[in-house]
Amino acid sequence: QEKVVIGFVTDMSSLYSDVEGKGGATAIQMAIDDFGGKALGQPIELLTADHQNKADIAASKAREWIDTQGATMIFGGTNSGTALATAKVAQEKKRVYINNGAGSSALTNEACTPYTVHYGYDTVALAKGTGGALVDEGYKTWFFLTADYAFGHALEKDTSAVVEAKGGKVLGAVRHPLNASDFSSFLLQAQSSKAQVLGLANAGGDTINSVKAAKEFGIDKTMKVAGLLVFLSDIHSLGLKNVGGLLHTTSWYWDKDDASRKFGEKYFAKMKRMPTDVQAADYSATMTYLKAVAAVKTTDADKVMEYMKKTPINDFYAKNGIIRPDGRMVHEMYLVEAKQPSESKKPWDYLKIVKKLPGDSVFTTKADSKCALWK
Amino acid sequence: MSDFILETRNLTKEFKGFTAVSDVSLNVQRHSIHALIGPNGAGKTTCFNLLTKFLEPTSGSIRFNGRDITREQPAQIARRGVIRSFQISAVFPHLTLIENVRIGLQRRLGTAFHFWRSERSLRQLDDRAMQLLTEVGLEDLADEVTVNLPYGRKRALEIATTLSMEPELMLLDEPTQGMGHEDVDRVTDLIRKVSVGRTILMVEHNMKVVSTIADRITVLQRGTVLAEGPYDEVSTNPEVMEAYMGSTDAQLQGAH
Amino acid sequence: MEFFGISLPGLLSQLLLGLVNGSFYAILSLGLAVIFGLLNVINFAHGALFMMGAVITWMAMNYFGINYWVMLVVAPLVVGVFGVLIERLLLRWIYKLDHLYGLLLTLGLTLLIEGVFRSVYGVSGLGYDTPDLLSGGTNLGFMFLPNYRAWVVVASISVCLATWFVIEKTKLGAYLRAGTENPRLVEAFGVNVPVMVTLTYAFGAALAAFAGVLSAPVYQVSPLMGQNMIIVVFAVVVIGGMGSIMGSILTGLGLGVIEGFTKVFYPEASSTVVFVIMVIVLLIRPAGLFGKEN
Amino acid sequence: MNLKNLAVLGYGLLFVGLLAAPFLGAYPVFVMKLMCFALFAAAFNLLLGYTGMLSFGHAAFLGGAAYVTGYAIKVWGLTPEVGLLLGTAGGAFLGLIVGFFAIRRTGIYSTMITLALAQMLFFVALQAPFTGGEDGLQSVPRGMLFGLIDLKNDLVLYYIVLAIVVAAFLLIVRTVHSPFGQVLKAIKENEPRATSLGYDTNRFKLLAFVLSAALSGLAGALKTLVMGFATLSDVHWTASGHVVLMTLLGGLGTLSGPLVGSAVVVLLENKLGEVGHFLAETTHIDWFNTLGESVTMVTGLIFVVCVLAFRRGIMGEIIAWLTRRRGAGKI
Amino acid sequence: MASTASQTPALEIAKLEAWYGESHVLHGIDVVVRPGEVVTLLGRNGAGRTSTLRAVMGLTGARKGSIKINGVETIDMPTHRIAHLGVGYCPEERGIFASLSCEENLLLPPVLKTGTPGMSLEEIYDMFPNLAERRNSQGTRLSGGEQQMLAVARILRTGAKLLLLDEISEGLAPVIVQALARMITTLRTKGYTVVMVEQNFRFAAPLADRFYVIEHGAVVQHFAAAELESRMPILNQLLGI
Ligand SMILES: Nc1ncnc2c1ncn2[C@@H]1O[C@H](COP(=O)(O)OP(=O)(O)OP(=O)(O)O)[C@@H](O)[C@H]1O
Ligand SMILES: Nc1ncnc2c1ncn2[C@@H]1O[C@H](COP(=O)(O)OP(=O)(O)OP(=O)(O)O)[C@@H](O)[C@H]1O
Ligand SMILES: [Mg+2]
Ligand SMILES: [Mg+2]
Repeated sequence: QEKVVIGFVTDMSSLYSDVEGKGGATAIQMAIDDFGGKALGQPIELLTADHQNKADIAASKAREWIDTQGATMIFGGTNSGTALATAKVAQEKKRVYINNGAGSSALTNEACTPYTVHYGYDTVALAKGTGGALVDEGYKTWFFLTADYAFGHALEKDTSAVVEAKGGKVLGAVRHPLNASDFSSFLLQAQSSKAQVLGLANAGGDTINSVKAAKEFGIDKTMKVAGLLVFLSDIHSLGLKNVGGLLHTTSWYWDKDDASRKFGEKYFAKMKRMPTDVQAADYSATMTYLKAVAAVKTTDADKVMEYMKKTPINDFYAKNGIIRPDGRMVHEMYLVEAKQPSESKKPWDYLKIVKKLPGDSVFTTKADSKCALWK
Repeated sequence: MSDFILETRNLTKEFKGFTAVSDVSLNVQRHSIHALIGPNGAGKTTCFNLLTKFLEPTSGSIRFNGRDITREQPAQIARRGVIRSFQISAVFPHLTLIENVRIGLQRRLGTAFHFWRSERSLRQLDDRAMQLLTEVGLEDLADEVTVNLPYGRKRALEIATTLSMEPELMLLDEPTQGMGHEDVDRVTDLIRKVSVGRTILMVEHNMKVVSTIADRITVLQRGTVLAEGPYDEVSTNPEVMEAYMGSTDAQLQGAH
Repeated sequence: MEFFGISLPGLLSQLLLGLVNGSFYAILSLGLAVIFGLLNVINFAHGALFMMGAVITWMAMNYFGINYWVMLVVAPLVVGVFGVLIERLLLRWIYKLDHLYGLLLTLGLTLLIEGVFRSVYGVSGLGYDTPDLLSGGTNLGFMFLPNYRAWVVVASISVCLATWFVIEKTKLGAYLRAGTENPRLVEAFGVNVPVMVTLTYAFGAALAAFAGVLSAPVYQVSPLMGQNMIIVVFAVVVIGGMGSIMGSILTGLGLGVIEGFTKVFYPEASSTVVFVIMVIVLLIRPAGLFGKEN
Repeated sequence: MNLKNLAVLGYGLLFVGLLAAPFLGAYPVFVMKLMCFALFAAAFNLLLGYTGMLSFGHAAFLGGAAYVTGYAIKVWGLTPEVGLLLGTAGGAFLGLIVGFFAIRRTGIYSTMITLALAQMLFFVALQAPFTGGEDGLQSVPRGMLFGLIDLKNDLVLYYIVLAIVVAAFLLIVRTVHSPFGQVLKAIKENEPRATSLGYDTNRFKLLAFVLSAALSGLAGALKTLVMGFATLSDVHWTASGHVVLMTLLGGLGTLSGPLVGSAVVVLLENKLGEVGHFLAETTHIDWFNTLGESVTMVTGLIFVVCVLAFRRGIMGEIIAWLTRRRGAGKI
Repeated sequence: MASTASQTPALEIAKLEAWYGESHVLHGIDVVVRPGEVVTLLGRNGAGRTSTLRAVMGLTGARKGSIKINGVETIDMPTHRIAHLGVGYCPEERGIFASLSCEENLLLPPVLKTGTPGMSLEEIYDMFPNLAERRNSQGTRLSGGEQQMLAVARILRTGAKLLLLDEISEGLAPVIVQALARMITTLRTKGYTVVMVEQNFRFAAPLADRFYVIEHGAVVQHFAAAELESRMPILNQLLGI
């Protein structure tokens, strides 16, 4: 008798733990419970582990779960390095691999596999979302503050491409080191460029620090500040006083509609925090997987993948979401703006949706894809 | 080759405006025991440090066996055969006595960098090491760990190790300092014994030792040479008596 | 007027900003130097103590509404008391050992402290607002300088100079320096060295916490904030040479400025420039700029 | 039985155990990873335990070599053996550079220099185009050894890794007991004296540094081959901290200590979560479930306890205990 | 002259045992020093004379027995409090501080609250002109002998009346040794109490009022200066003089 075992390995203690972490595990467990706790007549099991942002731990955990615990699906978490390494293991072992936390578009591009589903956001979507929407709104000249490593470069490149394609202009960029504590000097350089938009091609603490310093130096008065990768947890910890007006793209927001609010409140009851878009995606993806298993009545990865790829996803997270041949789940994204403190009416009332971005407009196109499975 | 094994010309060392050694021209005769004495702070240790290049001279030159060694590195000078001992005893405390001596002998094998070779290859040195230990009367303690040794024995071991380098010139800085009377006598004898076929330059405050074994004495004062000559001549030099030995004859013998 | 394509006002403003960062380096490397001096311990936990200063300030504001100015005094005191505990309970046992154990003990301590704070506060960083008195900024003509940043420079340089004065010019300082070399003998002269050691560590910890409080409104307050700082500060210390108190202050400030300029001329290298300087300094002066040989 | 025979017996059992491990249900990939770290720790100990130089930058050699090997195999398409060689050479080269600066100072300064230089390499690895930044260098194929043996099979690779690690370990043992090792000991004990005996102590220290770095590099290279990727965590300073912990916990300056220490630390890192779940189940204390997220805290605690109460490390204590018992037995 | 003070000895050591870690170095030392006396501890290398002085200062490991300074029991006191009873200690290894200048070294030991003022800086420089000349040099840049002078001079300033001097003539030129001998004579006339450890018998012999001979961590002989002649043979045997 086949048993569904989900292995979830993510960063539970370090840099990215607020984005997904334990909250992700909670969301997955909620999905399992809502599904009835059983699949194929057997209780569904959830294994979790902290990969401490080390690829070798993530990969060996996944490998071990598959070999010794019979994991049927691996849920990979934040941090692109670990995600790519784990995806490889899942491919080798022929197991379904779903990822929400990692941003790297490589997962469904040059490193795509038949078993990978990249469910939530990715860097291309963020870039196209924020970049495209802002140019449409008339913000034509850009200056980037870019984290000096592959991730930052990718964000900057993707966004620049969109900005230029839409007739905007990139006036320059300055590269800052990872975990730079002080951004003032970079910001002065940005300011003297006289661009309309300051694009923050960085993440986490770097984004927070740059937004904070932009406020301090009054740069937000002359430039529109756009974060390219911002999570609800970042906004929460910084406070609206520091981030009010920050534009960015997200794959989901708890206050976007009734169904989302319902999920948000249910999650809040458990965790005393509102879910991030990644945690919401964790719930939705688990549901999608379990429904597929129930439908094909087996955990066989090929069959499950086939079913998932042909069945549209409709829930509080995605409307008519489609998993493409390259593994990318295509769904609507949202350009949002952080509210000013005065606009916020209740706890966690942080964002207003500026624009809905149809999935086709934000994710990689077939023409750009380097994935061999989608040719 | 000149009769002098070591010659310095106008050797000078200045420390930030203070001249510790100034214009010292020293000639050390081959196969002699040469003592360097002088009041505290005269610059004796500094002189040693210059000769072995533990300090860089401000000016002047050092010739060893007729060759200018003023620009050479400490280890290089050691390899030429100029070996020093320290004012504080210098042994390898957690090695056994025989290993201590072998460290000195080992360099000659040319395998010091051979990390792939077994240490058994060092056994060929054991005979020579034992011989050296016997020379200083430590043969029975060969396999003891050095830390446990009394002070005087450590000095003896140090001399054995120094000998293992086959030094042409040994520089001894206060070899009897901090020793009991028996040890002093023992080390004095030892120095005399090993001086055969070698040259020894030593700093010593113990006039008894100096008077018994030194062939020639240089007296330093305030960094300059005050007098030079055999013991009897130097010790009766009024300037030396004034500056170093003190006035009464009793005390002359009596510093130790 | 332009230099290498950057206007003079631009340069001036970068110089000022560099000084701000340099101030943090200066206080932290000063604390390290003081602790290293008397305890002969490289205090890896310095970064964690720095972080504690900031987080405690944040906690006081959020749980008790205690404002910044009070915390500027209270946080260093609290962390200083914590330092007393560390010294009395842990460090005390390892003085006789090789210095490597001090480094490892404080490294372990760092992991522990950071772990605890992390499990409570997560890592995304906590916001702390600039105190009202110092919000806003001054237009200096060539730049807009937030008042708070100016305050950071003034406050940290004053603290550094006061420390320098005490250590180099007073009797207490002489005890400290002598105690550094031979604590037992200084004790035999009638000085209560164990208490002096404890207080020194506490003082170093308090300095780190002071820097932490200063940094709270500028940087994000996060359990990991010390980790990124500490290694750079180690490099600062190597460059300065820990030979003198003034040396560590000047080196800290100087490197802050150099790092600032690097951010303008070649930002890619701004995270490595301190290490590159370290290499160059070591080639020319193995003992560091202000260090004494041997 | 005397201590030496006991040690030989111990190593023998360990070797046989490793030979049989895959058939006893051990996880080959995991054991290979363990062996890589054991080699890393042993190489580190060669430097710290036998020259007294504490390097806090060994991650640079492990991680640097991992990238070199990964790049050589993946991008240049070289065979695994060439990749391993290049990785080791890369480690040695980095060791030469870091060592050159580190030996200019002694003690704690030298430690900080290694730390700073390694941190510099970390930033290079993060920013350089060829390392893949935080994605890491992924999908490194194992390839065919000498163009003949397919390493895709875990078991085949397992025995090759075992052979390499054992050979490297034997080299370390030999180095410690070589003429070179003797001079190292002398330098550790009294450096000015060694100089005055004509030894260029800096060159000896540098060679020790390079050897240690090369072997650490080999460990990193092997790890890339086994895991199929090289990522930033291997060059991060915490990896340097880990190897210090492994050595300290196992027993500084003992040959077997690093092996034991690395096993404990790697197990801890990978299995603490499971231990926590187990404890939670048996004791019904829910808190234990979160133990898995507290690896750093537990690591920190071990550091503190080790330094305060347990300085000889596991093997150090065992050896001391055996020696004492033997001594007591004689009386 | 000090007949009333002789009621309480300046230093009274009874059944003193001391350890360094596990090694037991003193096995029962009994020494009594009256105020104003100069007492010399003789013995071979490693006999335990230095350890006796260190034990008085609380610088060894564990201690057992009794050490009274001016009648105050100090066996359980921390080192810094012992010093405040009016004890000045000049260690065998000199203990000059490298980070302090010569003069800072000289001024380092705090003046004790014993009521009696110590020597002034001028008096000290008078006694040791070398130090006056090198007053601004870094402490450890002084020559071996200069450092020895500094180490002695340092404790004359504090007002300590009980001086523990370990091998102060070691490594000094004869002229300086003579100066030191004169200094000790002067100190005695000023009412200082001195306990000396000396290898250099000829230096110590004319200065001391009484002698103790220590062997293997215990006192084996003690006698007054007057008995010195008669004890020479046995001393020769014990010390190899
Ligand atoms: N720190 C120490 N640890 C262990 N043993 C010590 C220590 N210091 C001294 N000893 C031992 O204690 C014994 C007495 O030493 P002490 O220094 O008191 O002798 P001493 O009579 O002053 O001789 P010396 O002429 O060498 O100064 C010696 O056997 C010595 O080895
Ligand atoms: N590194 C230094 N910096 C400054 N002055 C120094 C240094 N080394 C030695 N001196 C000074 O040089 C002079 C000579 O010192 P040196 O140690 O050579 O004397 P010495 O003849 O060996 O005396 P002693 O017999 O007392 O050991 C002393 O006055 C000393 O203060
Ligand atoms: Mg000298
Ligand atoms: Mg003594």
